[in-house]
Amino acid sequence: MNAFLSWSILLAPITAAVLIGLFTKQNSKLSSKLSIGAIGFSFLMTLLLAAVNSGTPEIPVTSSVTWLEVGGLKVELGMIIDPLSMMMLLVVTGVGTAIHIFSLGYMKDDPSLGRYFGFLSLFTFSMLGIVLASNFFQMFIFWELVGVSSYLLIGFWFERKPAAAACQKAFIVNRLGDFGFLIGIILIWSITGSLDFGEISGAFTENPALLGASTAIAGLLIFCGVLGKSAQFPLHVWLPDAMEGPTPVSALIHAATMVAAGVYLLCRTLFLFELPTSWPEDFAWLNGVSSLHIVALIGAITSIMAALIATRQDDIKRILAYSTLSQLGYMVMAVGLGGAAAGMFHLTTHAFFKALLFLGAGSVIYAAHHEQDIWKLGGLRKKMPVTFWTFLIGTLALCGAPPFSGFYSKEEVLLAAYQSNVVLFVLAAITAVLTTFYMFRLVFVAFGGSAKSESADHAHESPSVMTTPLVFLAVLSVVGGWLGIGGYFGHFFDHGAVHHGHHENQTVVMFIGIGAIIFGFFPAFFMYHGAESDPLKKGLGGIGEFLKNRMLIDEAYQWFISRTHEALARLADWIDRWILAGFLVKGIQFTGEFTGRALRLAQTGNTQTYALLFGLGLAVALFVILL
Amino acid sequence: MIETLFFITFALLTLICALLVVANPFSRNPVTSAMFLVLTIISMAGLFVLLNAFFLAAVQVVVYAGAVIVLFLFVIMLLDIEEEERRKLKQFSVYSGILVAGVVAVIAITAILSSGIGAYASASPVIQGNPAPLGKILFRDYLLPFEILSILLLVAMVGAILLSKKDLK
Amino acid sequence: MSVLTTIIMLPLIGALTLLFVPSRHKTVVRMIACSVTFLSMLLAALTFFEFNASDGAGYRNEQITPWVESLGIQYHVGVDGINIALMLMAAVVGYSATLVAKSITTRSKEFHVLLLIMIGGVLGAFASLDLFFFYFFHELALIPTFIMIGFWGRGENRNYITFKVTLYLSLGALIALVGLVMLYVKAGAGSFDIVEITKAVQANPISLADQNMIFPLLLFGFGILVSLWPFHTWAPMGYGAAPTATAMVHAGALKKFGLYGLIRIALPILPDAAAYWAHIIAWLCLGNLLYCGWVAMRQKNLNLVIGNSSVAHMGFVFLGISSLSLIGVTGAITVMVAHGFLAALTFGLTGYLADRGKSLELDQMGGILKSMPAIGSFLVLALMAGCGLPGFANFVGEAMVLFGSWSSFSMITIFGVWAGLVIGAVYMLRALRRALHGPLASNYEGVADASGIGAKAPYLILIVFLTLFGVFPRMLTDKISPAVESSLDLMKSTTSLTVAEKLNTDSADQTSEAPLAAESNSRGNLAESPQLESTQG
Amino acid sequence: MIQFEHYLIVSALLFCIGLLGVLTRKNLLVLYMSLELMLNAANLALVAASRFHDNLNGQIMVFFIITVAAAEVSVGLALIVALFRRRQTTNVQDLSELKL
Amino acid sequence: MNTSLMFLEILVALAGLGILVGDLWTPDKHKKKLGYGAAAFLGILFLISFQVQVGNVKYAFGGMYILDSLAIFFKRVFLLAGGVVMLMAVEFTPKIKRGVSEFYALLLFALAGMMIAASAYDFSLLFVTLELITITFYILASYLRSETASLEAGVKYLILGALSSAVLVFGIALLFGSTSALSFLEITETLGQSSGSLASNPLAIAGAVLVFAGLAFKLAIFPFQFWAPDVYQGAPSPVTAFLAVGSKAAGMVLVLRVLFQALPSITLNWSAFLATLAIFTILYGNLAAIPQKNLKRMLGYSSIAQAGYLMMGIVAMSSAGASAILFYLVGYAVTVLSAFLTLTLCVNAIGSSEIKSLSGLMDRSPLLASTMILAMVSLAGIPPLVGFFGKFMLIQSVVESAPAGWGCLVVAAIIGVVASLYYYLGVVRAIIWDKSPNTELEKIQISTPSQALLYAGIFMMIYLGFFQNQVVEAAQNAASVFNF
Repeated sequence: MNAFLSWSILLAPITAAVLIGLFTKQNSKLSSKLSIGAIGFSFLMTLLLAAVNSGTPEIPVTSSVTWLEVGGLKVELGMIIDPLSMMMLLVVTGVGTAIHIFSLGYMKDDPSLGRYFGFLSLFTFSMLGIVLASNFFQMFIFWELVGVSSYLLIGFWFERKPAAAACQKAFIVNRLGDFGFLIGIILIWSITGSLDFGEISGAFTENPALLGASTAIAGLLIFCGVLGKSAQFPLHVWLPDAMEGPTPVSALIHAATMVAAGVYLLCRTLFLFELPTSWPEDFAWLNGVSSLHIVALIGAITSIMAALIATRQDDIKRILAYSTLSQLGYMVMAVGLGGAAAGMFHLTTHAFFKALLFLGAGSVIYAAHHEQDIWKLGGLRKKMPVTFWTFLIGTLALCGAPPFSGFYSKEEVLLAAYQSNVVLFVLAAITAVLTTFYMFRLVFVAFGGSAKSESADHAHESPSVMTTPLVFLAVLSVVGGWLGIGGYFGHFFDHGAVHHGHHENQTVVMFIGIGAIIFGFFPAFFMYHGAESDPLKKGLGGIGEFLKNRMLIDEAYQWFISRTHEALARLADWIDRWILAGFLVKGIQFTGEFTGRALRLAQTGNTQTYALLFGLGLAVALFVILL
Repeated sequence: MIETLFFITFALLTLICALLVVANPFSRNPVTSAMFLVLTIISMAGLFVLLNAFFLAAVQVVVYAGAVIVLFLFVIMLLDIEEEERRKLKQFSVYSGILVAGVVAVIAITAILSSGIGAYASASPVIQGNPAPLGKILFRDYLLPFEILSILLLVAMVGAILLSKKDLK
Repeated sequence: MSVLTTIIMLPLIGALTLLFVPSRHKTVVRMIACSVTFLSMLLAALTFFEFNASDGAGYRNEQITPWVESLGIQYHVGVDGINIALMLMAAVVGYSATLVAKSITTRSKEFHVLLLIMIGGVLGAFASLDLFFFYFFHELALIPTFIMIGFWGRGENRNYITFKVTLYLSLGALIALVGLVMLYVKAGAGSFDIVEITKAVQANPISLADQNMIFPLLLFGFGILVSLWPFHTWAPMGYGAAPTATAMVHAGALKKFGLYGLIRIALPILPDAAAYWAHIIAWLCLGNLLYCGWVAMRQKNLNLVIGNSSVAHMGFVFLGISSLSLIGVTGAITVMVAHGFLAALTFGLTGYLADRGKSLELDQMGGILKSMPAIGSFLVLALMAGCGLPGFANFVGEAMVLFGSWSSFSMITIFGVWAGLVIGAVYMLRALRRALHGPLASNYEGVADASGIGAKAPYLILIVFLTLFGVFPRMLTDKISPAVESSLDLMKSTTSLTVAEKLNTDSADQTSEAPLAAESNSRGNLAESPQLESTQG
Repeated sequence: MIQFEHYLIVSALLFCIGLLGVLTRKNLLVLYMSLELMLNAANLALVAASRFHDNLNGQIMVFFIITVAAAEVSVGLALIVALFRRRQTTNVQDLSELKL
Repeated sequence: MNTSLMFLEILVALAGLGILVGDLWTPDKHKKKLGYGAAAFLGILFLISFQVQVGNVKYAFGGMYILDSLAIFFKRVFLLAGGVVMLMAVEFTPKIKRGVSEFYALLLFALAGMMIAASAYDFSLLFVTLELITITFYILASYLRSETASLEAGVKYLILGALSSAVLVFGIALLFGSTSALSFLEITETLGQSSGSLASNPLAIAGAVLVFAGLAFKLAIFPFQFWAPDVYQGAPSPVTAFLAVGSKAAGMVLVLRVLFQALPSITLNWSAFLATLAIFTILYGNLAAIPQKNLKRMLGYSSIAQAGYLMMGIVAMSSAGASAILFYLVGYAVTVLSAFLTLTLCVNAIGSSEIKSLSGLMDRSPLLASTMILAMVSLAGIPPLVGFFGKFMLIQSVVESAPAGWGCLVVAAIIGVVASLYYYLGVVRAIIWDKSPNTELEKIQISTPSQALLYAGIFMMIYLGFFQNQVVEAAQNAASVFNF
């Protein structure tokens, strides 16, 4: 039963994708029905699966097929159904369904709607594959597939140059992360001889020193994959650009699901990070630092950096994108600090409210005829009430205002930080302040005040096919947090990495959290309520520009790449052109021809020269043979 | 002793005349070369006689001096060739020619001297190169080459006629 | 008569038949050509799917016909796991190339004759178990290649390119020929039959000195044919200039000949030299993987990007071979098969564009995906497969190669991963973006897409096989790995112990321990962990 | 006492003199005469060998050589005549149209 | 006296005489038919030659004439070449103003000479037949005496040929001087006796070198090859073809007999020397051919290169090497004859033997074009054509017997083949894809016999490329006369 359900969850979307790709691409109605039907089916099956298994808290691998077996390399396609994956399944299919439906309205004028839904189904399939994966190899396969479907969706409007550039960037940056991921997989396989999560963690339980000196290295290599997919510093650069894709895609992939895959992977492979850390000799100076420390640090850096940048963005989607980055940093930090449950909790609630925010933004953009600059919007509160109220709910949830879902999960994260590392906690708190600030800046500028452009002036509420998902997600954003009360997420991790129950700590953290909201809200209110232009523009000066230009990290990449790979490529090309193809090949050719021309000079046409050479040859032959 | 004297005389005559055929410091006229060739042939016939090849000595004089050289002279006259043009001799070709010929000579003489071939030779000859024994061998053992030579001569005849005939325009 | 002979002879007989068809009957020519290659493909597919690896090692569908007995030459064909997939691949590529050849208008009969000869030659080379015929069939396929590039080729420079390709490949083939002849002589079997030679070598291994003389000849001879770095410069140019169908068959199928030769001949028969030279192959393959990847990054012509990437992919095969491990070599063969389909697909598609759009300069391209959705999406699929995306057979092969080569050459494997995942993605996506994305280029205005199943068929067939083996890799690997295993076993059994010991001491300072022991990845030795830092060589 | 070697030396010298002529003289006719000298050197060696080995076969060979030489001369001279008619020259250096 | 052994030669010579006589009664316009007749006659003789069964070695004229499998093998090659050349000559007759029948007759006499040379087992017979061949070729090469090129070729061949004859004769004299014998049988015996002291006698060795040089001249082996390009270019095409095939094969059979049957005890030590010559010959011929623009001249250089490859079989000094040579010669004969037949027909139609002038041939006559292409590819030694298998056998024989310096030899062979592709493909390029400068492209008319011959040539090049067995066995059978 479990096997059937899990397989049908996985295969429904790919069936839809294949059908659309092969047959119904031209027919957008049928395609969209197929795609929505498939994810809806998956959602229902997931619910069914959850219902079937509600009694049993712990269901491991349900089914597996040997996909590849050569010598010591055995790859199975398996299905892990445990609370962790169950939760992810629900998020992916649930939020996914909402977004699929929303797309129907948002994309209805697009001529390539069939293609769009095909890609969407492909993405759903890949994402479900990641969630269900029972081993590293399978995880990597779907990891890559997620990457490519993200590529296809970002580049959906490929005839626009920025979209074409953005999808390429997303893919390549993801590949950088996968580079480490794959090496990590190979390393772990070569030592343990297995790829299966269960077997490997079993082996580690038996012998925690199995990885020897490379424990930390192995963990960090796996973490590389997380860096790419969850857009952690320094591989975060692709995510803001990815907003070139259609807004529902941003909601689904770049807010709710795909970027969360990294956090999911971290949780899935947590056993690897919890091994006693040891470094190879060359890295001995790192002794004492565990790989989890590095994970947490990266998460914290990402969250504060993204929050800072978000304050200076004007594009509604970009603000949300940096906000996503920042929240992902939270999650990773939480996992790194031992709060895997908190991370997962935040992941779930974030999926709800961030999807909601993005869809809200989509609704705005749709209404404002693809105007995305917040300074050209304004006054939408009256014109689009449903969108406004749902958006506000999302904002509050994101800021962590009680009793919205974000409050609970954020509090967990902050608590985890507070308990283990004060520095990181302070960073997280500042991030929370900034979060409130930039979110309300967005709300005040885009929805408040008066319309600042014609397109905003003519905006009116979106059709119900779009608002229904908004409402649905808004409800989830409100109630989603109650899931976590009572430490539901703690059950995911059998070894109980979360230390619950320090009530004093909890209270302190709660107050700090709420304080952060207040500290964030009022500056935003004073600065942006009814503002026509950004007062911070001049106020911050150079730092503002620095933030606006995304801390020049893209430029740094540009510089670095042109100094390394482009230079190497130029060198290789030069060698190829001039040394190998030119000097050597042409040189040999020239030598041949030259020798030919030189040799035939002996052919003077003069008989006596020939006779002379004949005689000379004879003399030499006689000399050689006789003496 | 007498034989030695004759040998030296004829050998020297042969070589000097041959040299004069090839490189006559006084004349570059082909006729002079032809005349010295006759002398070379005749002194060689002398050597043949010393070697008991009486018939061949006669053939040598008759065929070479009497026919071949005459043919040469005939052609020279026919073509009315004056002295070899006094073109600037290419020094290089002359020196290299001398060098090559010299080297071959040195190698050949070294080979001959170091071969000790005299040890294999019989000092007192029994057979003499008279027509009778020669004819017997020629028409018994060497009939096939002889017949082929007849074809060769036919070919030469046909060829000479074809080549030297005037074009009929 | 073996079914293999039928598969080989069908195209050749087709070529012969075409000679007697008047050239004005173009449809008849097309019909004959397509039907013989189709039949050939059908038979190859049947043989492939009938092939059951569990029947044990050894050759199936064998046929031995004496040829020049006094020289030990016989016509001997047969398949095992190693070449059955290659046969299928070659037949499929051949059929698809024949379909593509429809676009040839001038002297189309002659083109088809040459194409069929080429296809027959490729099939024969893969099926032959006799060194002479193995070589003979390969050369049979090469000559048409040259003429086709010269006469039907593209570009101003094709004259020079034809000569370059010809001389390069002939040089490689001749070097390999000398190696094969030496192998014949030194094996002392008095026969060119691979089976016989193998038996003879098993009983009486070739001396190390001789092995070390023959192996480099084979390696570099075959290496030139496969565009092993630094002998690769003919390939991108050649494929750029070749007519579409020719490039498909050559890049797809014919080029695998050299690799097949290394795996079939050099490894099992010359085990000691193989172990010794594996290090050199491993380092050279970096030239393919990294260097050619970089070169591809700089190219401004789509065909040159693809050509260089095709060269770069060969690096994976060499890496797999050099690992001398079951996983690595199986992976190498899988890559060969997958790359066969892939190369044919990409060159088929670029050929389509070049024939109609006139320019493959990336500056003058753009927006093709919008105006030509079918061709555009095929090309996207091809490029994606080219950067090693799961779902396509390439991924399986490359992954296996990387897994297999880790324990022998971990540093090189890291570079391989970098090249495959990052550099590959960079140049492929750049090309994709410039050619397919963005606004439509003026060159391509009004260029028709492939419409109808007929026009799409050649590409669809290739994509189907590419994904079929990508999604169900065991269809390939279950056939390949037993054959590779027995071949590697043979290799181990023919290595004299003293030699192995000598190699061990020799290569102690090299990148790894004895590569012969490379296959130590079984689950049994969990405790034996290669140290990461010790691999820095 | 005159030995076989002495005759051979004379013959070798004669051969080299002929070779010298072939290599240096420009007039085709003289050049041809030099070739005759080379053939005669062989004749001398053969006759001497015949004498010292007591074997008439060498003399037969000489007989053949003389005949062949005659045939060669007749063809050669005819050719030279034809050439002279065509080109008005007997200088070997003028024959260098076919080259390189 | 067993004259019946040599009935083939006698018939050929008689045919020559018959043509000379028949010419008297044949009106000018029918003289062409004499050539057809002669060609048909040679064809019949070729077929008859397969009826000659060679069981044991047979001698005639006191051991001077030998009939063994080697001899009959070469006779067949000569007859085949003679027949084809005769047809070529018929095609060529429009260019010959006078003496058409004499031309045929001379070809037949030369052919008879070659056939006897294949059986020569005595230095006197060797010399005489060789002179018959050579002197006939002097005349044939200068046959177009209205063309200075032809005359020049004739004179050059005359002078250098006479020089080589003189060297050969002096060599024979030295050998006779040291061994006191002219017959191969006796010489082998004498040299083999006395525990080889004679075999190491400088006089005998010098004689062997001189004899080898004289024969190498015919084969066009470096450094005795300089005549070849000039003469090939200047001589009439059929004569060039006959030089390339007949004269070379005759030289080869004599070299084989002299080196391995008459003087084995001397020449078996020569492998390094011969290998050096082979290397230089291959490299010289192939490299110098690269810049050539005239097809005939290029084929001249190519024939030098082919001689170099043939030398590889000699260097191997094994029966495998000898049989490789024989197979190679057959393939070479088929290929070169096809090439020259095409060339003759092209020159007749186009009026030039420049490679450039072949452009557009594909349109003007696909048959000629494809024959020429196949011939070039076969000469280059690429499967599936016959040229490949010959090279394959040669390389195999060298690798197998591994004489001194064989590595360099093989390397040189590879370089040679690759370089040769460069110029052979140049011809192919000119034919197939170079644009013809003059646009008028009338079809070239080819007479029926020539057409048949061209088809036969194509067929043989391909057939022998695939089905080598019969010829290989014949070659091995023929090579079995050598005791290595």
